[in-house]
Amino acid sequence: MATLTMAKAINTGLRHAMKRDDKVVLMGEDIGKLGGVFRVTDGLQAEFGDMRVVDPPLAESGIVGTAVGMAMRGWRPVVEIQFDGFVYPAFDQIVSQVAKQHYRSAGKTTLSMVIRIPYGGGIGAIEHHSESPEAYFAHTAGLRVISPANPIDAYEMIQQAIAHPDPVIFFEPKRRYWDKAEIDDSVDVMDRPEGYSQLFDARIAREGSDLTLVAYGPMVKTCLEAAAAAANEGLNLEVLDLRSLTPLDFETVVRSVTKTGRMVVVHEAPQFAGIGAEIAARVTEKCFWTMQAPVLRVAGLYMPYPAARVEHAFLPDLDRILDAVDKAMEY
Amino acid sequence: MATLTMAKAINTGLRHAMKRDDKVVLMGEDIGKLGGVFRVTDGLQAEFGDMRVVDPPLAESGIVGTAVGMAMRGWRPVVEIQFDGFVYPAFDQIVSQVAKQHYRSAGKTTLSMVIRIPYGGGIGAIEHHSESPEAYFAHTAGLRVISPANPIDAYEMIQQAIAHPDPVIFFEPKRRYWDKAEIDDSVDVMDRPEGYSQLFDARIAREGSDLTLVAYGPMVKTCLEAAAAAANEGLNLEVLDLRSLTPLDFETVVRSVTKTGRMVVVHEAPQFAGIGAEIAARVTEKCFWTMQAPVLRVAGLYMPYPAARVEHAFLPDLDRILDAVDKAMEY
Amino acid sequence: MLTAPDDLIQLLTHEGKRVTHPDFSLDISDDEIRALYRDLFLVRRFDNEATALQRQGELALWAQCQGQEAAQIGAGRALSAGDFVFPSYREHGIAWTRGVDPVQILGMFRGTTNGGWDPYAHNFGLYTVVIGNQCLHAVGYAMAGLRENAGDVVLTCFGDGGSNQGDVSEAFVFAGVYNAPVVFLCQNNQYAISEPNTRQMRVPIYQRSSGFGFPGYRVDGNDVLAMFAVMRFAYEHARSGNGPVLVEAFTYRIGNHTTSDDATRYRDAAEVEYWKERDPILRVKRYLDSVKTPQSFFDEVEAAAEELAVRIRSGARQLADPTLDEMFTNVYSQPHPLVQQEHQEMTEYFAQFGGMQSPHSEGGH
Amino acid sequence: MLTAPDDLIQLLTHEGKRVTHPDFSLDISDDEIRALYRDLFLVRRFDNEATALQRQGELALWAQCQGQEAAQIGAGRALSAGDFVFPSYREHGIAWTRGVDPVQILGMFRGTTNGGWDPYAHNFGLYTVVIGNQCLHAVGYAMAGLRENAGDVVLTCFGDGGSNQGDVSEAFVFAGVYNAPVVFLCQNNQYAISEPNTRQMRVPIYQRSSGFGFPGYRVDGNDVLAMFAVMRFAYEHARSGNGPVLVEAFTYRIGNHTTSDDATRYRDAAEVEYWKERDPILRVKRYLDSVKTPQSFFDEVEAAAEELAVRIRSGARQLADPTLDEMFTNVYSQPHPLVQQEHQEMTEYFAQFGGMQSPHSEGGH
Ligand SMILES: Cc1ncc(C[n+]2csc(CCOP(=O)(O)OP(=O)(O)O)c2C)c(N)n1
Ligand SMILES: Cc1ncc(C[n+]2csc(CCOP(=O)(O)OP(=O)(O)O)c2C)c(N)n1
Ligand SMILES: [Mg+2]
Ligand SMILES: [Mg+2]
Repeated sequence: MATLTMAKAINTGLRHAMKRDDKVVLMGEDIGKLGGVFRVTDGLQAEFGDMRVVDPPLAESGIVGTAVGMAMRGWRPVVEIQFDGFVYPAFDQIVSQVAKQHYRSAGKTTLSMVIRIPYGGGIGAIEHHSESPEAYFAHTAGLRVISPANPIDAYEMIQQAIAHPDPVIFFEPKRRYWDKAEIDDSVDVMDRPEGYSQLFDARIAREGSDLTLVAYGPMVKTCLEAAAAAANEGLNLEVLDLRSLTPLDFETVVRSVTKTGRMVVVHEAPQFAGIGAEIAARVTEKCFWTMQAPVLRVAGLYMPYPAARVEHAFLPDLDRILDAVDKAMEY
Repeated sequence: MATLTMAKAINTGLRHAMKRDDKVVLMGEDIGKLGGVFRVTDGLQAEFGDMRVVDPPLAESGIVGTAVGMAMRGWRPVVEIQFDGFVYPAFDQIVSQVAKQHYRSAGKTTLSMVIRIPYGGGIGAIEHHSESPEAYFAHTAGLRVISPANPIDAYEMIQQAIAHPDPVIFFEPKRRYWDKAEIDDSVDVMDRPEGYSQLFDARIAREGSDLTLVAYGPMVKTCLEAAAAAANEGLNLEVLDLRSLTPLDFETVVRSVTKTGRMVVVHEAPQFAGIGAEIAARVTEKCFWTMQAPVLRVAGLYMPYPAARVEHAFLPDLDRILDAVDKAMEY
Repeated sequence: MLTAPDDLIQLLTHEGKRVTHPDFSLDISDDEIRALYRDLFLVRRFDNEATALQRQGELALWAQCQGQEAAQIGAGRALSAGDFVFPSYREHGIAWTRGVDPVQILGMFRGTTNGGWDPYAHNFGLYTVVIGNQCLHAVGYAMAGLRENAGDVVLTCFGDGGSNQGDVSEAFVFAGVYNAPVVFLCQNNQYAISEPNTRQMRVPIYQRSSGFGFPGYRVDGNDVLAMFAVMRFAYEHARSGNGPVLVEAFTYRIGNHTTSDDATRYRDAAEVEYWKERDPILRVKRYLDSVKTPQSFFDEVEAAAEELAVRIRSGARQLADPTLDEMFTNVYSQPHPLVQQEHQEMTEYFAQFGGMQSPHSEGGH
Repeated sequence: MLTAPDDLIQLLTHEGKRVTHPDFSLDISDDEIRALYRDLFLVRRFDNEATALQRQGELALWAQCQGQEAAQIGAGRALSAGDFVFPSYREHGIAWTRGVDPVQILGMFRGTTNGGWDPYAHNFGLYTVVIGNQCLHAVGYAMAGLRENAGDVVLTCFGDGGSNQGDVSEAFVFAGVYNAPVVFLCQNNQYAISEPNTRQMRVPIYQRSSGFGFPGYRVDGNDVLAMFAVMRFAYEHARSGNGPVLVEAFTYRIGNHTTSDDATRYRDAAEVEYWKERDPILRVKRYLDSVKTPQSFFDEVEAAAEELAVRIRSGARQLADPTLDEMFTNVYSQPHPLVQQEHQEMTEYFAQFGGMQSPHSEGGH
């Protein structure tokens, strides 16, 4: 056991994956000597050499496009996009190639690749360094989109994602990189009998009965804090950590809402046409008679990510979540 | 008055806009001598010359990026993306620059530009020629996303979009390019007192009382056909043509649903995290007590756009819409 | 009007005379040239047959390669078995040299599939419609090869217009930096749909690579001997660890961009006539006649072409539409609940009508 | 260790000796050189002051330009008033020559804005963080200029790493095809964050433009005289209708990539020392000493720098956070119902707490 930050947990998970499979190659700007701007790949180039840990030319489409070519040859590239706002130059390769090769080739080509993207705000960064583009990718069939909320999940999910034969977009909540947890960092998670079979299952982060808070990535912690605060007011909130956006574990969500009858979805991305809309629409359809209040959403605002000094007003926080919870309870 | 196809209606609208404002420049692959692969710009280069109608190098990011630069100098570029599936190389410029320049510059820079995108399926085309990427853009604050459903709207909306100071993504339902209508093609729409003030208003395409069908672009016609068929079964459906996805005219939608209590949203894009989800979520929140059935969605499937010979199974059609209507009525 | 420049690497003039070139020579027998002629002739027939099938409504679309056969056969025949190709969407001639069944190629144009063949069975990737994407895949595939000390090279194809996509320049960057064994073949057929080279580039495209650190050559793309010689050199150059090479095959698109196109809107008949006189097959025929090739050879090739045509016609008509189940297969390689749910819903839905109906599509373009 | 190549265009050695160059000469008085020295010195102070402000927590981040002042002052001072600049995010020296108030530049680094100045008031565009995007804007702006017969030129800046983005190559294509009056300035400061040139390019970047049809020059970027001379030539070349030019300013990033970076992880102190000896300001000082510049001049410059520093310190602290209303302004230029609705909701929401609270941000990097 060791106390690891989420950044270090991913680093250790990457090391296990690279040891397990020689075909795992990391590619990303500055991930070599520097260890990445968040140090997630710290020490890996020194350990595995620069043919396994590649810091390529500064061109995201080039990085993802060449990764596709490597994957076509049976390698397992793990790409790091330096920040959320820099994935767009690679959007064409991701949407037209990464997502569609398997279908186009009738299954002959399998792209076992992972695209890691540190995402979300709350770190006081300049523009393009705090975005939450997950809805673009979740709307794109052919991709699997997941996001860990805590160091333990980060440690396990990165290993499972790399082992998985489908392309996976792995969103890392950068504001949580420094959160710590006790992890048995000696285990190669893929040695466990369950393998990656539970990778796309949602997790009940907190049991509750009055209302269901649904979140993923950075907002899970915020929801847990909100639930703790609500408890003092005698409100018993259930918190779901989706972990995966596609596939999305609606079974677990519906089970929870059937119990609580109320739901609030939380994410940093703008609310309009965000992933919360899909959750609200589908849950309402499945639980039409059991819903005691409409699904409410607490999310980012409909504007470009604003200057850091006002991002706290853009981002959902404990107070805004409780505000929505109160509204939902009033129905 | 003249009988014009939608393609010709847009062509005529573009001509009016170019005559009205010397700063309007059309840019797009093959829009010159060829008149575009759909002939929407037919004859315009001959009339206005190749400094006003430009067929640029084959590079979408380059086309949109240079259009941004022209707009920064007060010009009004109208870009044509040849097909929906080819907008992705320009996604970075659209999301990071077109959508954000005005906000970033505190209003100093205004990008009065239009990006025309023929979209949607049903024409038996090969891959990448039948996609419906509107949700990606609607989720992106800073853009306005609109789509005409008939030749008259196409004729008016293109002129209003070009005159509008904000960047507009103009989705053209390519399967409807050959639909005809009587249009007074002599009027420069911007000479009317209302100007572009109604550009973002939804339209009641058909009055009804039992259930509201909501659609935009190519699916409006399909919904009207469904409504006509339903009428024979004694069902009186209202059909809303949204015309604009952002801003989205929820006032009109809510008014209709308040009347009918039931709603089915229809679009070609995959249902998951599509624009229909936002409509369902928001309407349910606003009309929680008046909804007699959950908002149902009829949309594209969660897969890459399939081979043309089975696209009819992918696309919503009259039968699938009526099937959903029946389900909604059963509540 | 666009004519052929005289700085092209050429070994066979359009009059059918073999000529020498200071840097590139080819030691090839007349029998080997006859074999190339056979390829050229059969690919031309395949191409014409597909065009006819489109007119008959058997195909929704066809992208003709007429006029570019020499560039493609030369490039394809100079490859080694273990090499891999990342084509664009017009490389029917190269597909032919990789043993891809022409009928399989018709699938995506008939609309029965988005692909059509097993890339690994032929070391020939699927056609790529999004201009430029494939060039990066080629470089990545070669980068993986370097890690396997595979010793093979990768060929990727793009057009004169496609040369401008950011992906192609980025592919040049990566191939250069990693010294990847990639040969970039630009078939400059003078048009990007309707746009001539003058709208696409300021200087000839073969010069593009030098600023990325690797050589570029400009070849008479209608000369199968020159194409064979230069491509063979390029493959060896890359294979021996000297890094990537760019080859511009200067050729001409005799037909329309696709069967949806109408080239008369943007180019003169005279120009097309000029290039028909420089036809890649015609000049080989002239050479073979000059060396007294017996008529029996040409008869045999014609017979083989007729046989191929018959097989293509019947094969095309037999290309089956995907079933509903097939339509839902391979979205992912592992089960995905949402896909499974929609699959079930659509199956139940179509069951009301006794299964999925046959296709009908409005419009058409 | 990375040293300076000897094929650089140079007019002032690092020992402070003026030398001649066959192609580029500069007729400049010592007073004019003193004016350039003043620019260099003040920009250096601005840069250092901003770095200090970041350490004190007044700025969230700062991207230092130390070592690149000569490249920027040379490029900026050679511009004409009507010319327009599309910078990257490190062009503080060029901003200075365009009259942008240094305090305004601090806004985006303090986090009070995503921009900070009026591009049109200074003909100096906003900093562009997404690598390469701005190069296409520059070309488009120049294309519009051609339509206005404006007669001005456009300068755009990018880095050694940025040269590889597809957008930059596409900008080369468009500028070449349209003969646009654009000068591309690549400040090769040897690193893209941690990645040296060897990971970014196979041959020197100034060669990149030739294959796109326009010339490229490689200049000693630490030599303000050479930079001024070559940039002046490049602007005139473009202005007189000869098309775009690429200039590689071979320089060195003395500081960290940004204040978040730790360059000791990827480069040696010895290398930095070598380049400090080639400092762009030091060599001008050496020259001015050699021509007996009175101490009073240096004292006056020092005093001006001190004054500037004071103004920057107080100015930075006075940069106000946006109000909630400002935050919702300019998402669109015309009313947008959804933005208006969220604006109202958030206003009512914050009203419960007596208005929007002051910022607090977790983490930080
Ligand atoms: C990214 C992208 N943009 C636009 C298109 C539409 N398109 C298909 S072929 C073509 C012209 C290609 O010209 P060229 O690269 O010279 O190849 P050729 O067709 O002449 O072989 C265009 C614009 C596309 N397929 N992909
Ligand atoms: C598209 C994109 N990808 C990644 C980044 C993150 N990033 C910021 S600066 C930088 C390195 C840039 O190096 P270079 O182009 O040499 O410019 P320099 O910072 O050295 O002036 C990177 C990778 C970015 N800003 N934009
Ligand atoms: Mg071409
Ligand atoms: Mg640099």
